[in-house]
Parts: sequence; C-alpha cells; structure tokens
Amino acid sequence: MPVSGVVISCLVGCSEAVSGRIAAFDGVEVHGVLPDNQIVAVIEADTVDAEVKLVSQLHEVEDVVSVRLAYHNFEDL
Amino acid sequence: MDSSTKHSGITRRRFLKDGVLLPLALAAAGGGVSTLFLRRADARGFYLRPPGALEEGNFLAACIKCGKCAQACPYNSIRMSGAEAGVAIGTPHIIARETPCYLCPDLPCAKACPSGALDRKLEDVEKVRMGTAVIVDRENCLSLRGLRCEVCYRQCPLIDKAITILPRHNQRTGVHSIMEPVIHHDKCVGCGICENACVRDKPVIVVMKSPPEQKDYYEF
Amino acid sequence: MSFKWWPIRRLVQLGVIALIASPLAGLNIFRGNLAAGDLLGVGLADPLAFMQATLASHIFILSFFGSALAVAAFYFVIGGRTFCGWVCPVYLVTELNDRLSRYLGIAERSYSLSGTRWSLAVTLSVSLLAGIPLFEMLSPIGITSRAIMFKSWTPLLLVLGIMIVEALAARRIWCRSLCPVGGFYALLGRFSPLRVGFSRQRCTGCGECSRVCPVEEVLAPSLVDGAGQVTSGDCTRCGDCIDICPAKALDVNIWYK
Amino acid sequence: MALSRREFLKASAAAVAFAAAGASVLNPKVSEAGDAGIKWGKAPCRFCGTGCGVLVGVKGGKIVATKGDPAAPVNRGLNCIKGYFLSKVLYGKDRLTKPLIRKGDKMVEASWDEAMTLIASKFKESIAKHGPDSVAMYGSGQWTVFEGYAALKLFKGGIGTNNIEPNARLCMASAVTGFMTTFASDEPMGCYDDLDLGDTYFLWGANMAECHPVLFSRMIDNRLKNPDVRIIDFGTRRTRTSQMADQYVRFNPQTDLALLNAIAHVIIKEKLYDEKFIKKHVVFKKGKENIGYGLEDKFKFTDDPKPISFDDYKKFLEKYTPEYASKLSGVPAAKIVELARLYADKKRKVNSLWTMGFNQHVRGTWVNNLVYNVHLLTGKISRPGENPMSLTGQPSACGTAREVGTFTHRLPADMVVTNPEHRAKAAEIWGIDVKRIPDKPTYNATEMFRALDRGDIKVLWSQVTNPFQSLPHLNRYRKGARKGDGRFVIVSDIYPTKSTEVADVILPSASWVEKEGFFGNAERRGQQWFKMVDAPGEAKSDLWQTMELARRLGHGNLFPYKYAEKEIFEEYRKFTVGGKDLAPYEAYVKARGLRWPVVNGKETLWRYAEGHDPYVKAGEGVKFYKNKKDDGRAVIWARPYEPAAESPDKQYPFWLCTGRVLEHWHTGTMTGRVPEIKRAYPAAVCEMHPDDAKRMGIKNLQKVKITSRRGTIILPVDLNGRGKAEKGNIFVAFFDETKLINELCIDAYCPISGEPDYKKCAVKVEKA
Repeated sequence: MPVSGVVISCLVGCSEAVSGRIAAFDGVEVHGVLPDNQIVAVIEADTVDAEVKLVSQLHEVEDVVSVRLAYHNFEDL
Repeated sequence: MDSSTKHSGITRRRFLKDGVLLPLALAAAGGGVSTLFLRRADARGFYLRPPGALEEGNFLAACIKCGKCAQACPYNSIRMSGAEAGVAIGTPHIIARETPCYLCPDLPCAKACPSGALDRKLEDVEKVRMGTAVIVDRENCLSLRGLRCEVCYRQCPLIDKAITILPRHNQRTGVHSIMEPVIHHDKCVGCGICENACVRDKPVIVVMKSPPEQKDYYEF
Repeated sequence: MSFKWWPIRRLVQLGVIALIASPLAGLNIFRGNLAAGDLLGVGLADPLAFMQATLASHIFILSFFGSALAVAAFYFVIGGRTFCGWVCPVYLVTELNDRLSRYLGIAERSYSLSGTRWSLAVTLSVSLLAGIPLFEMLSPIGITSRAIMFKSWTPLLLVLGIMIVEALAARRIWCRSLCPVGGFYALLGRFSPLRVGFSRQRCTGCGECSRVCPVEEVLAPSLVDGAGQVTSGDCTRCGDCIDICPAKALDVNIWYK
Repeated sequence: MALSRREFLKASAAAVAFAAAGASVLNPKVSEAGDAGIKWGKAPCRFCGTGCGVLVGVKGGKIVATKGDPAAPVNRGLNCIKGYFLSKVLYGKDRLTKPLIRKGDKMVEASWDEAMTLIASKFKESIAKHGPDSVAMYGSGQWTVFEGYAALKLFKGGIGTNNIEPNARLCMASAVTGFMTTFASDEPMGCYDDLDLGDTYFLWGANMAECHPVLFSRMIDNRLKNPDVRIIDFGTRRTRTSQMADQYVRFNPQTDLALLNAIAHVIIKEKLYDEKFIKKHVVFKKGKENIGYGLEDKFKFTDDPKPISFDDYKKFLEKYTPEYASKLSGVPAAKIVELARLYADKKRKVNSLWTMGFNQHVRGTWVNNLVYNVHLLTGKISRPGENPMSLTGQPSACGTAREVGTFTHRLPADMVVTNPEHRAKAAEIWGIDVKRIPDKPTYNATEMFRALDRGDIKVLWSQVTNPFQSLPHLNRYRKGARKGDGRFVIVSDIYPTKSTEVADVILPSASWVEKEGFFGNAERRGQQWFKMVDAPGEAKSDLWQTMELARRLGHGNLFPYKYAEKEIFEEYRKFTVGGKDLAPYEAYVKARGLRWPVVNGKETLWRYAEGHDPYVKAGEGVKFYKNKKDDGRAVIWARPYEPAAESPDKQYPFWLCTGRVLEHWHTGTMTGRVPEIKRAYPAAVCEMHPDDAKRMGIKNLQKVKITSRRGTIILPVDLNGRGKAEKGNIFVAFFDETKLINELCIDAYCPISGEPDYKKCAVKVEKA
C-alpha cells in the first residue's frame, strides 16, 4: 500500500480554503498549513495507480498550483 | 711553540674551540642523530610503501635506501623519507594525497629493487598489498550524504572489485538512492588513488595499514 | 709540468657525483646510488650493504650477491679503500673540510685507524641481531647521495655534524676511525695487488708525504723501516703522497714487483 | 504491528514533506538565513539538463556556498559532484574581466566601447558587402531564455538572416526532429515522475549513472522499493549504468536501427500490439531512404513523407526478423524476442530513456522515430509512469534552444521560418514588417562553420559555448576560423578556452547568478533565478552584449525594455499561449519551477493525456493534438537500417566513441577550474578492451597513438576503468582541452536533424 507525503502549493491566500477542500478526499490527511501558501499532506491509496489518480485529482482542486511528491513509499505493508 | 701555547696562545683559539664551537658541534651532531631516531612513521602510524613491499619490519631490514624504486616510478609517486622518518630514514614511501601509486602493470619500482625489500617476482598488480582504503569520516562523505559523488569508486583501478556501490533508499528525499561506496579489504591493494581523488578538503577515504580492527567475525 | 694524480682523482670524484645526479637531467646512464645502482644496465652493489641487508632480512638475492661480488672484486684489484679516495662523495667533503681545518689549525688529534674494524663488526652484528641494516640508516654516503638524487636536505645535518667535529676536534675521524665501509675495504685492500711503492734511496725524509696523507700511519713502515711498498689496507691510493714528494721517492707499484 | 509500521511511514512521509516545504518558506528571491550572515537564493544548477535546484549562499558580494535545494522537486536537496562545487565554478583564477581585441598575435585589453564599436563596424561592413547571410550567431543551450530570445530576435527580426544556431544542434537536434516528425510538437510527454512510477526502463545509448546522476539515483531508488523494476541498458560500451542495470545488451554501433525494427517486428508477429490504440491514435508513414551523411559542403536534404497502411508497415518490417537483426547487431535473436515481449508486456509500465547514443547518430531522427514506434504500437505512452523520454545535456537546451527556437529554421514555440503564418505571428509580436524575417533556413551548426571556413560567413559571434573544442572534424574548423580574408570571430565567455584562442575579439561574460536567468530542463520545467552577485571586473551578460550590438546596428527599437529580463519573458510568453503555455514571470519567481503547459496556474505532468493535459478533452483518453495534419494522431515511421557514415576497415579497424564523465561537464572549461574536480579526474584516457590491447601488446596506462582520417592524438590506455570498451571499440571523453579528441571525429550528420555523429568513426590504434 503506497504512502506519500506531498506538498501542495496554492494561490496566494487560498491555503485554508484548499486544505478544507482536500481534506474531504478519501485517503488524504492534512498535516499542516504553512504560512507561504503551502500545505503538507499525507496520501494513502491501495495501489500506485490509485495514488497517482488521487494526486491528479488534487491537482484539479480549485486554487491548487502544484502538488509535489516529497516522500513516496510503496512497499507491501 | 709550546711556551706560547702555555701563556697567551691558549686564550682566543682555545676559547673559541672549547667554549663555543665544540659544544655547538656536539649539539648539531646530537640533534641530527636524535631526530633520526626519535621520530617514527607519520601521523597515521604507517608509511605507504611501494607495491611489493615486505611487511614493515622485514622491509626495513632489507631496504638499503638506494632510491632505485623512486627513480623507476614514472609518476614520481615514490619519495624517499627524510630525517623525520627516524629509523625509516631514506626509505621509499608514497604520499597518496599528493601522488598515489597508479599501479603500472609491469611494476617497474618493484623490479628495480636490488635487495628484495620489494618483491621483484610480483607480476599481478591485483596481488599488491600496500594497505587498504578505509572511509574514516562517514559524516563528511558526500556519497553517504546522498550526493552523486563516488569519485573514489569510479577512479578505483580495481573498480567493482576493491570498491563496489551499494545503493540504498534515501529516507530524507524519499525518491533517491544513496550510492554507498563499499570497500572490500580483501581486494583493495592500497594504491591510494581514492585518497588522492577524494574531493573533500580532508579526504574521507584514506589508505591504512589494515582495516580497523573488528571485534567479531562478521564480514560485511 | 710533471704528471699529477690529483686532477684525475678530483675528476673521478666529481664524475661519481655527476653520475648520481644524472637521472635528474633525464639521462639513463646510472640509476640508484653507491649502496646499489645500475651503471649502463649493469647491477652494482656495495658489498657491505649487501651483507647488512642479507644479515638483517635473511633474504638472499642472487643478483644482489653477484653485484656485490663484482664490486668487491673490482676494489680488491685496485686496492680496497680506493673506493674512499676516489669514489666516496663524503671523502671529498671531509677532504676539503680537512683543508679548512688545517688552515684554521684547530683540530689536531687523530684517532686510531682500527676504529673502522670495530665499527664494521658492530654494523654487521647489529644488522644481524636487530634486523636492521644499521649503517645504511646512518650512512652519510647514502644521505649525501639521496640529497643529490631527491633533494632531501635535512639528513645532511649529520654530514654537517661530522664536518664540524672533524674540523674542531678530531681530524678526519669519520673516514679514519668510524666508517664501516672504510673498515670493510681496508680488510679487502690488505692484499690488493695495486700499491704505493717507496724508494728509500730517493727519500730525503722531508715528511711532506705524511703531512698530506689522510692515514699517515700507513707510510710509517716505509718511512721508518724502509719497506718498499705500502701494504696497509687503509691506504686509500689517493696518490697525494706521490704527487707531493719532491724527490719522487713514491710511485705506483704492483704487488711483489 | 502492521499498523505501527504504517503509522511510522505516514509520520516519515509527513516529516519529509514538511522538510521539503519548510525550506521553501524562505523567500525565494533572497532571504536572510541564520548561518553567519549568508543570504540564500534559489537557482537551477548550471550544468546538465536535469535541472536540479540549488540554494546559492551569498556573503560580501561573493558566492560562498551552494547547497541542493530541499524544496526543489527534481533533486530534493541533492546534487552531483559538479553541482556540489558550483560555488567555485565562477571563481577560477583566469576569469575574463575585460574585453580583448586581437592586435597581431596578441590579445590586447580594450574598453567595451572600443570592442563593441569594432564588432558593430565588422557586422555593418560585412552586411553591406556580402549581405546579411555573411554574419552569424552561434549560441547555446546554456543561454538563458532571455539571451536566446534576444539573439533570435536580433538576427531573424533585425539583421534579417537565419544565421543563428545553438550548440544544441550538436546535442539533441535529433530528439527535436524525432518529436517533430512523430508528434509535430517538440519535447517529451512524460516527466521525471515516470522514474518513480514505472517498472521497466529501457536505456538506449544513455550513460545515466554518470551523465544524469541525480535522475539515475531516482530510478535506482524505484528499483530498491520495487523488486519488480527492470532496467535494461542497451549500449555499445559497458558503463557504470550497465553495471547497475539488470541487463546489459551490447550491440554493434549503428545497429540500434535494426534492433528497434526487430522489436517492432516481434511485437507485430506475436500480436502484442494495442490494436485499439493504433486505430485511434496512429498513422503510418514512410520517408526517403539512402539519405546520405551530410559530408559534403552545402549538403541539402528534404524528406518526402508518404502515408502508408498498417499492412505496408508490417511488410516493411518483415525483413527485420530477430535473426536478421541479430546478425547485424550481435544481440542473440532470443534476447531480441525476450526484450520485445518485455516492451509489450501489458502488466508492465515501460519507459525508454536515451541521450547522445541516439541523438548523435547519422540516423538520429530515424532512431528517435523508431523508439516512438515501439511505444505507439504498444500504447505505452502519455500515461503516468509509462513514456519515452529524451534526456538532455544542457541546462536550457529545452528552455532556450528548443522552446525559444534559436535554430536556423525555427521561430519561438515550435514555429518555423518556412511557414508564412508563423512568420506573420512572429512579425506581429515583434512589431515588424513580416518581410524582414527571411523565409529560408541557412546553415545548421556544422554547415555554419563550413561556411566560415569557405568564407561565405565572414563574421561569427559565439556566446556561452566552446565550438572550437566541441565541433567534430575540429582541425578544419579551427584552421578555417583563422584563415583571415575578412573573417572575424567574436567569442563571449567567462574563461579563456580553445575558442577564445581563435577569436579576434573576446568579450568577458557574466555567468549564472551574476545575472537574472531562466532555464528550461528536460521535463519541460521552467526555472527562474535572480541576479545574486556582480560579475567580476567589467564582465557583462550576453543579453546586454546582444542588445548593445542591436543598438549599434540600428535595431535598438527591437529592445525597448526597462526590465529587460521580465519584459522579454512576457513578450516571449505570447508565442507560447495556446500550446506551450508558459506561466507569467511572477509564478516562476515563486515556484521551484513549473512544467509547461501551465494553464490556469496548473502545470502539466503528462502531455496528450486526459486528466493531465488541459488541451485533451474529456473522453479522448490520449490525443496527439499537436499533429493537426494527421488529425491528432502520432506517426509510426517505416525507417530502415542504414550503415554509419564511416565504419572500421583494415586500415582503421576500431570504432571511436566519445562522451562525458560524471566529474566534468562538456569541454571542461568550468569543471576544470575546480581544483577538487581537476584532481579527481585530471586528464582524458582511452578506454579499450583488454583483449584488443593484449593482441597488440599494449599494457594498461601505456600511451597509444589514435589516428583517424582526420587527426591524431596520444593518450594513455585504460583497460579497466569506469567504462569498458567492447572489442573493436575505443572510447575517449572530450572534456580535456589538451587532448582534442574531436579532431578525430567525422563531421557526418543526420540529414534530417543536422546533428553530427560523435559516436562512430573509424580509427587505428598504435603503441605510441
């Protein structure tokens, strides 16, 4: 099961709103909202494909500029 | 002549000789001799000898300090030690950080040795045992910090034998691997090319007489 | 102008130094030094260095032995300490130093020539017992030649020390009484065929020969008892006595002539 | 137990993400940090096309430190050894600080005004006497976007000549023509994330371990985490990459063409292709054959693409049985079948990666086409973790040379001078009469220097590159530059090089963070940086130099900028809207790079893929929308095997291949000035197979004389080095300016891309 740490950059002043939006996704845990329009979140999914899909979906969320994978683990658990 | 010596001639020449020059001479000679004997080996506790050198005790017994090995080295890697070497004065050694041994396939230095201090029958450079490389400062090794350095590995004349690369996961970045240089002491000839090539100010990989002592029998 | 030995000898001495220095000029005539070297590809070795290393390391290298034997044979023929008088660079230094010392007139004592035999004995036994070629470690000959070969200067302090002691206290003590190489060649030269001959008829007893001789004891049997040849192995065959003798009482001689 | 391990992993994931984000809390411009008053700013690394982010530490007006940028997505704080020493690259003792003008045999210091007056007069004189095509600009994939754009605008829109080329022509022109012929749009669909997400990697003529070190460690990490990952290294030389690959497949030089066709042959014969994908997204074409090698001066070639059917293509492939390819390549037929099946395995995410082995190839365009064929046949393209990817060698080969289009035939953003609409668009943005833009391409890089040798080009200005070390058949071009008769060579650089040696005027340049810049890396990521330190002495940026010439030639109105860098970028961005879509400048100031197209503030990881590429509509899945000519489909090309321009024979029995090493970059002018790197790898060697050496009585480290029909060089032999030549091959790196291996190389090039083949020529080797 893959586990990833991601950094999400948002448009200026939108990070609180975005964190609310992304927290609604299954398998996404928001770990912190940083003062420079960035959000740190952890993503869990069943397969790498599902995970990539999830990251892609986060990309589509309103006011998200980029989603950056900072840590990725997909060994079997 | 005798009478003059007894009276006045004694003064200046005698004084000069016995009072100043003789003590000075004794001090110089004594100082010279004692520096020869008091200091021994370099800070690392051993001299990197040319390829084919006998074990240090035997080497010192057999070396007659003729310098032929140094003259035979095409890279001027071999130097003759000076007074600072004590008992080993005048013996050939290599300062790897300045010029390592490049392991000429025909080993001209060993062939030049008249007295058997260097084994002239040595044919295979892979059988040379001058010492072994050791990573002495893991904290400052760039490769161990995840950077793509591994200069020691790529420049090793016994690449993939004496030094291999063990990749492992870099926990910090999560997506890169740490390419760890691993030294195999049974294959390392101790030529010092890695020590020479290390890009840190103070080389983190150096040649030592033998790997640091192990207190168990695990072999990694 | 009459024939003199000393310019030839000086040339040979300087030639030896030039040979030792020749690799620095990129020449491929000579490699190594007086302990062991290759002259035009022929291996040469100091027999004493061979003995020390062999005794110390218990390793016998045949070619090393051969080189040493060849050198020993050569010096046996031309007279033992000829090595000292004609080849050794330290001898050249001490010789010139002696001139200085005489000029200053401060060193007057001489010590016994037999010292070199003791020194030889000590060298060989320490080499055997301690497993280290004792003399090669201290040898001012090696130190001087390595200074030339590798510009390694600090050990020359030892040579400087010898010079000062000789100048101030004990005339030519190193070559006369301490050097085991001299000791070895003195033993070897005892029966060498090439010698200095002496003609009692011509000798005027002026003493010039003794004054210039570095080992004046060797002339005594001739000067005192009228022996026709200088037989002592300590004679360096330097030829200075022949050159200086105003009466031509001394010359080059072959054994049993 | 499982739970606690999972919790641990999540905590690590969060910690790493915080670390990554934490560093970016720094104001990316220049911000104060704790340690000893050092100010840190962000910039991409100055070396290869990977585009690692670094933080540059400035104190007292000098770069005192650099470190990998933990917030940079490409490298996450890591660097290779070149990047590690970035802080020393600009501070070599012999930095050029004053303009120098040749007076007889001497280079004499001069003022900028003198130098620029002289240069302008030479340009004017030459244009007046011989027309605008007698002056030329030779630039580089190390130009910043602004510099490349300004040079392009001056030459094409001002002076009115297409005589502008980048050194990227020697480096990835074949990748460009490969992309253009297959997809009608330059640059890869995938990105570096594919290195983390795929499970099968075919490397073709790419020594990633040494030449893309940080990316390589990323791919290796993928394998560490997933034991199913397979790395297959196709090569003509055993490298550090081969050493770490699962399989090393050795083939005879030039036969990659046959191998790829054989792989396609097997895929078709065994019906392993994706029929649906082919029907929907692919058309088939055939071009000219026996297309020559560009060895003659003024060589011209135009392809003549003809549509063919899938069946025609199948027929074309019939010849390429594994047995036939095996005979040519030396790869066992069974191995070819096995690897074709691996390529087509439906359960595998397959990537192909290549660099100079493909691109520096007399059939470079073809071999690029052929690798796309395999991906298009199997439908393994434009998916996360599954793409063909061309890796580049210069920091802005993509950003400046390719995207800005500093080639003789190009205009910005994939446009070409031969297309009247494209010229019209450029003229409109530049505010000039469209007639000013000449409609015919002139010379590719090799031809440009041939023209200088012949005297057709009189004045040539080289910026940020070192052609007189890097050109093939170097003797001819070095001599050509100094033939006199009105020839005038200007070289802008930061150090004396083999090129400044032949220059009439040397201009001291500002480099890297001595000026504001913008690079585009191999995954379409644009990265911006600010000026952080002053250039030494009177050195000035190439942008200033180009604009100063423009002013003196009366084209100052083309550059009416106050804040030139930003305004140029915004002007250039107009070209990209609706295709390559770069983001506004401000976005790059904030981000650690963004991958175009950036639409509505969002970057694109996978082009042509629904859900990723904003130009692919819902329901389309994959759409190669750039190829409008073929209705949004990609092209599978029937490209045959044809031999190299020069193959070993009795007289010259060895193949010579050239390339790079990890420590040094290209011609070594920067890395050679870092004492640590210089000590680590001081001089070039000749890699040779031990059996060949033994046969010839050559021992390791012994000197050998290598001779080709064009030159001779003496090098020590390396029989057991980091790279191991195959039998009948030798390899020499080209960084060593005291050993100009390029004098031996043949100046044959791919007729379509114009990129010379540095990997194959015939030489003999003798004991020196």
